[in-house]
Amino acid sequence: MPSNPLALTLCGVALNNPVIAASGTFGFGHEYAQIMDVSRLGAICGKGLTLSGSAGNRGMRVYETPSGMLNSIGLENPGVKHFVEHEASYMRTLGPAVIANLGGHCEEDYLEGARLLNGADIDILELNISCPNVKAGGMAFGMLPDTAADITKKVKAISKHPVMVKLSPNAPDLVAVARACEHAGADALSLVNTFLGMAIDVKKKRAVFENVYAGLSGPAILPIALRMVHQVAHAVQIPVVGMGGITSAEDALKFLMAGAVAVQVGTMTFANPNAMLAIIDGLADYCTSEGLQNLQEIVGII
Amino acid sequence: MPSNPLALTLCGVALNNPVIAASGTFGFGHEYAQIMDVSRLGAICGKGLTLSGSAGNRGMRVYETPSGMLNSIGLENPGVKHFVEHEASYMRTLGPAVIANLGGHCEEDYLEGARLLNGADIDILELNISCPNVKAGGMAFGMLPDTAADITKKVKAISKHPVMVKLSPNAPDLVAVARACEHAGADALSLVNTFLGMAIDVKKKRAVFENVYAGLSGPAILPIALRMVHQVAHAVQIPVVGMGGITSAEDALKFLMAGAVAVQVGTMTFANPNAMLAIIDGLADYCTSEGLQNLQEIVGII
Amino acid sequence: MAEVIQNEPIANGIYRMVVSGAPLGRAGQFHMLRMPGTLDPLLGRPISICEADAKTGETTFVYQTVGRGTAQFARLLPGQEIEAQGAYGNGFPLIAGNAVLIGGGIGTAPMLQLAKELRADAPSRRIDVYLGFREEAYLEEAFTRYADSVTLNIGGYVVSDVNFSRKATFYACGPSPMLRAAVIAAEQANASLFVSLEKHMACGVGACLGCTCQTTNGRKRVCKDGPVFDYREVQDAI
Amino acid sequence: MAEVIQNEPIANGIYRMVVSGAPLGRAGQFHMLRMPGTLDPLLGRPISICEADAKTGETTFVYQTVGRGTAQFARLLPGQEIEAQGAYGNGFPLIAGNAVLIGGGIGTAPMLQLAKELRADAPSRRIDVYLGFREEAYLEEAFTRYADSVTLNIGGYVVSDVNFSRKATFYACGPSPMLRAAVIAAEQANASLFVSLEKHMACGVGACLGCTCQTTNGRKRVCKDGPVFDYREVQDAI
Ligand SMILES: Cc1cc2nc3c(=O)[nH]c(=O)nc-3n(C[C@H](O)[C@H](O)[C@H](O)COP(=O)(O)OP(=O)(O)OC[C@H]3O[C@@H](n4cnc5c(N)ncnc54)[C@H](O)[C@@H]3O)c2cc1C
Ligand SMILES: Cc1cc2nc3c(=O)[nH]c(=O)nc-3n(C[C@H](O)[C@H](O)[C@H](O)COP(=O)(O)OP(=O)(O)OC[C@H]3O[C@@H](n4cnc5c(N)ncnc54)[C@H](O)[C@@H]3O)c2cc1C
Ligand SMILES: Cc1cc2nc3c(=O)[nH]c(=O)nc-3n(C[C@H](O)[C@H](O)[C@H](O)COP(=O)(O)O)c2cc1C
Ligand SMILES: Cc1cc2nc3c(=O)[nH]c(=O)nc-3n(C[C@H](O)[C@H](O)[C@H](O)COP(=O)(O)O)c2cc1C
Ligand code: FES
Ligand code: FES
Repeated sequence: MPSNPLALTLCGVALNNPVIAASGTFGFGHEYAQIMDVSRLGAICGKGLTLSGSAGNRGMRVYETPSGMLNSIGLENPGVKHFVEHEASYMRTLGPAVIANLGGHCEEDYLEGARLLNGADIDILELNISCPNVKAGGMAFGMLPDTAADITKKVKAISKHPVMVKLSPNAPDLVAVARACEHAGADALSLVNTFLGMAIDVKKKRAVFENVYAGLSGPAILPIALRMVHQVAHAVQIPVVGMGGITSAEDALKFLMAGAVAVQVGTMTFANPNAMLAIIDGLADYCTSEGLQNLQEIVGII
Repeated sequence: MPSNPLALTLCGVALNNPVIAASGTFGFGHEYAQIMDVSRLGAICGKGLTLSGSAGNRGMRVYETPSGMLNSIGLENPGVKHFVEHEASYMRTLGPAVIANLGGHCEEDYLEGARLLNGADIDILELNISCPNVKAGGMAFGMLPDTAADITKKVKAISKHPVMVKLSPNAPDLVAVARACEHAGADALSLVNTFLGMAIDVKKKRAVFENVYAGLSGPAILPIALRMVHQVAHAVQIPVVGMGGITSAEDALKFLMAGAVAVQVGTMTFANPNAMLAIIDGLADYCTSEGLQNLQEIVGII
Repeated sequence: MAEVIQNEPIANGIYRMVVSGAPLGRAGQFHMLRMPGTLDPLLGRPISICEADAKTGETTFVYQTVGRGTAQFARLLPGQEIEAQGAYGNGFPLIAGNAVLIGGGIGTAPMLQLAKELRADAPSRRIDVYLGFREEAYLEEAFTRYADSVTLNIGGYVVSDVNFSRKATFYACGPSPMLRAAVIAAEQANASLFVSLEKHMACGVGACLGCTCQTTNGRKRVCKDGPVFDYREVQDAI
Repeated sequence: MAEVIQNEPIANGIYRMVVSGAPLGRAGQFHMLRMPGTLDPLLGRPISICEADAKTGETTFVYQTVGRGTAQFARLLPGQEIEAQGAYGNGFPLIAGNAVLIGGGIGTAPMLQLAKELRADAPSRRIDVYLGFREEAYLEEAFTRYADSVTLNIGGYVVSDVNFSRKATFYACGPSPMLRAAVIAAEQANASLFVSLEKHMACGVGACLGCTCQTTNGRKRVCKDGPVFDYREVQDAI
């Protein structure tokens, strides 16, 4: 039997393919499991968790922009404990590797969250230091190399799971943050989280979002995200998971060629729930037509 | 006779309306003058000039992305001298205020360029320290507050024209750069220039652009550009001219409400040469329907 | 991918589109409709099922052109394709006994399929329909097929036409002010009322948490846990 | 805004679209075509005038579906709108005397209007047309209306069919390898040859400098100074 050309190992975890449902766009898998074959995904990244859960932000939360969307969900989530007790084991039943996405408002939140997650059957902890939609903490940890490295080191010291740090495209010096996280012991990096953007309701003469700014995602950001993944992948030795606006196998290939070992897909799933499955099929076709033993051969060729 | 509700003064220059053709998207006015009524524009900003001119970048130069485009023109231009001798006086005949956009590869280029422009009948000098497509200089001057302030101060000392500094959205700390330019004597600020992005030709397995990275513009970037204009307009006292993906009067109103006194329109003109005229009409209608004496009343209300 | 069978204006700015190939749903559910081949508009537009015909496999939508997405739908001609993801949402419960249906403006659309299902469910029950429009009525004819009475109100307050003390289950869909009026009336009369809510949506399936609201039973997602709620649960969210 | 009158496949992946309401242009000029109501695709697609009929005011385009933009064009039905900005570019010069027209693949399209104009310009001149296709010919019938001869080459090298030593003006449009072959042949025979070039374009009017190329007379813009050039001027740019 020929081996699976899409297979890869990420942080010591075997994935059937490099297509991962992005955090915050796939719940904990329940909803899409009802309408598509989620077992075919490489991995599923759960909604961003905070220690004690949150009702998220008030007011408008999603707003479409040209080929993109702004969101200000504000990490609405049931809390780490609920996740550990109810969601992690459900996610395990789905088949794909299980990634927990951990946010926080302060250092203690992160550390206690990581501690609790040690009790969950997950494969990777994605450390979200890049959420632009929470007032305290969130993105603040991911803006500077020092704070990013500090929280990475502390979470690494606590977590028994591999830690993938999710970076913010809003960091003044993204490459420096990436390098700092690598030195602090991160097992992998994922990027990009959403770009800080703004929407104005001209009729009402006010900002659309209560927080004024919100996070931009979707195809609109792909060219910038791709450049950032290229920069970061060329600056670090640890694996990089790329994302930002991916809609098709061709888009996924761009991120792989730029240096990402795997990709995450978020917003496009909203537009077309089957987009990730089409991407997986397209990547398999690509391996066949290019005669690749394994798709990883093209990682970082540009 | 009722006064023109769209009129404004920018750097002491009277504009009939706040809609300005963005640099690099309107040549020196010749081409669009043949297909539309350019006299109705508020101002025209000429193609970015360098001291001795340039043939621009090799290879692919424009590439479409979702609701946007990447360009790597690389400041192809006939040089400041040619501009002073041939283009400035032509632009003057068109009617709108005349803005010269000055780029450079090193400090001497900028200063000599500014000196030569003193001999041209222009209204405003837009100091372009944000072009991402030239290897030496260009954006480098606009990345840090110190270098931006330094070149601003020196150009201000030489130029007899008001100086509007064009900022880069790629600056690590855009607000700090804006403040530094203000303190260095800039008469106004314009933003944003293009975002550093990347495109990959999956079939050819190589970057689309010879420079690998290129500049992203168009509707895709509007939410990020709007946020940046909002941030900068709230941080400085001098006038801010906003741009980035504007396609309609509604988009223009967003930038005005966010704090810009005027807007520039670039990429949308390519898609629809009459877009700026439709924007001007829409802004006039808005003043009528909102009963505004002058559109400037809504500047910065958010 | 669904195919447009028919797509025509039925009132000023109101279109009726019949498609085939969309998964069939039921009253109160909706589809996310999207133009194929473009990333702008990017997200699907939630549009209620106005009629779903199991025999022909056709689904009818009635929509108002308010923005870019719906304007694009209006340009479609028969034979062209449209993406229809669904059917999503919980749908209206069919409660035994008489029914009063209240539709305001475009909120009239989902009421038609509801009338149809209620009639099929119990041919003998009484179905009274109250429709309110600002200027111009539409769809009112179609209701006469299933309803015992159809009362029109143009330019006024449709809720004030309704007697909430009657023994019946009340169903309402329409703009927020109308729903709020219905809620107040239902509360005073201690009536049973189901409302269909609207929120801006991204995914439509309950995954993005873009459309959550506070209910008496914790936070719920309008797209997945709704859009139909017992009004007592979502009173603060209307 | 132009209206689609007709839009049908004439070969595998090749469509012929007739529109009314596009500003009339002439042979070798092009329009920037764009789907209305969306920002993706954002930019117009340069498509040559295949026929322009001053009497009916109709313009015909023949296009190949290669990517997202042209795929969207292929979905248009008669009665729908398309944005057609133009006519842009310089067009082919009508040089007195005999003419030889060489079209490769979709490069055949602009040659039809050229044949028509050359014929109208001098009913007595000789017009010989050479068309090359990889697999399937199209439009060849239409040329017989204007040309004295139409030579087809399927799967081979159309340029090798042409005798460049003849006394005539040569016009060529097609893929780069074909144009390069034509240039070499014309040079050897010292023939007069005009070529239509292709470059990715953003504005189409000469403002963005996205399509410039190095010529013997300095840098030129393919969209504005071309797309038609004397081959001697642009030999290095093909
Ligand atoms: C469950 C549900 C059922 C609906 N059923 C119908 C129906 O049967 N007929 C009908 O005409 N309309 C219906 N609507 C409203 C309809 O979804 C919006 O009018 C439509 O999305 C507007 O899209 P647009 O692109 O034209 O407007 P734009 O303003 O350009 O849309 C921009 C964004 O805002 C969202 N949006 C704008 N208005 C609304 C709104 N009122 N509700 C939700 N999202 C909105 C759009 O989905 C889009 O993401 C329903 C809404 C919901 C939530
Ligand atoms: C002056 C001129 C005249 C042309 N005339 C015709 C014609 O009559 N019939 C026809 O079928 N084609 C013609 N072309 C080629 C046509 O413009 C492209 O095939 C078309 O733009 C592809 O668009 P797409 O969205 O389908 O492809 P995509 O690859 O999705 O397009 C992406 C971007 O690349 C550009 N692009 C892609 N291929 C080309 C190309 N070959 N030339 C220029 N830009 C390209 C597009 O305009 C768009 O901006 C002409 C090109 C030029 C420059
Ligand atoms: C509605 C929404 C919610 C999101 N929530 C989270 C989250 O909880 N944690 C996180 O790390 N990223 C979150 N993201 C960011 C995505 O995981 C992803 O980084 C981003 O959307 C870019 O990818 P895309 O363009 O494919 O959507 C969210 C994005 C969206 C659109
Ligand atoms: C093809 C192209 C060329 C440009 N050339 C210049 C330039 O010479 N100088 C400059 O300051 N900005 C240049 N820009 C940037 C624009 O002036 C503008 O800042 C940017 O495109 C964002 O606006 P938009 O989204 O409306 O296009 C160029 C942009 C494009 C698309
Ligand atoms: S729209 Fe995504 S959860 Fe309701
Ligand atoms: S396409 Fe803009 S100059 Fe030719």
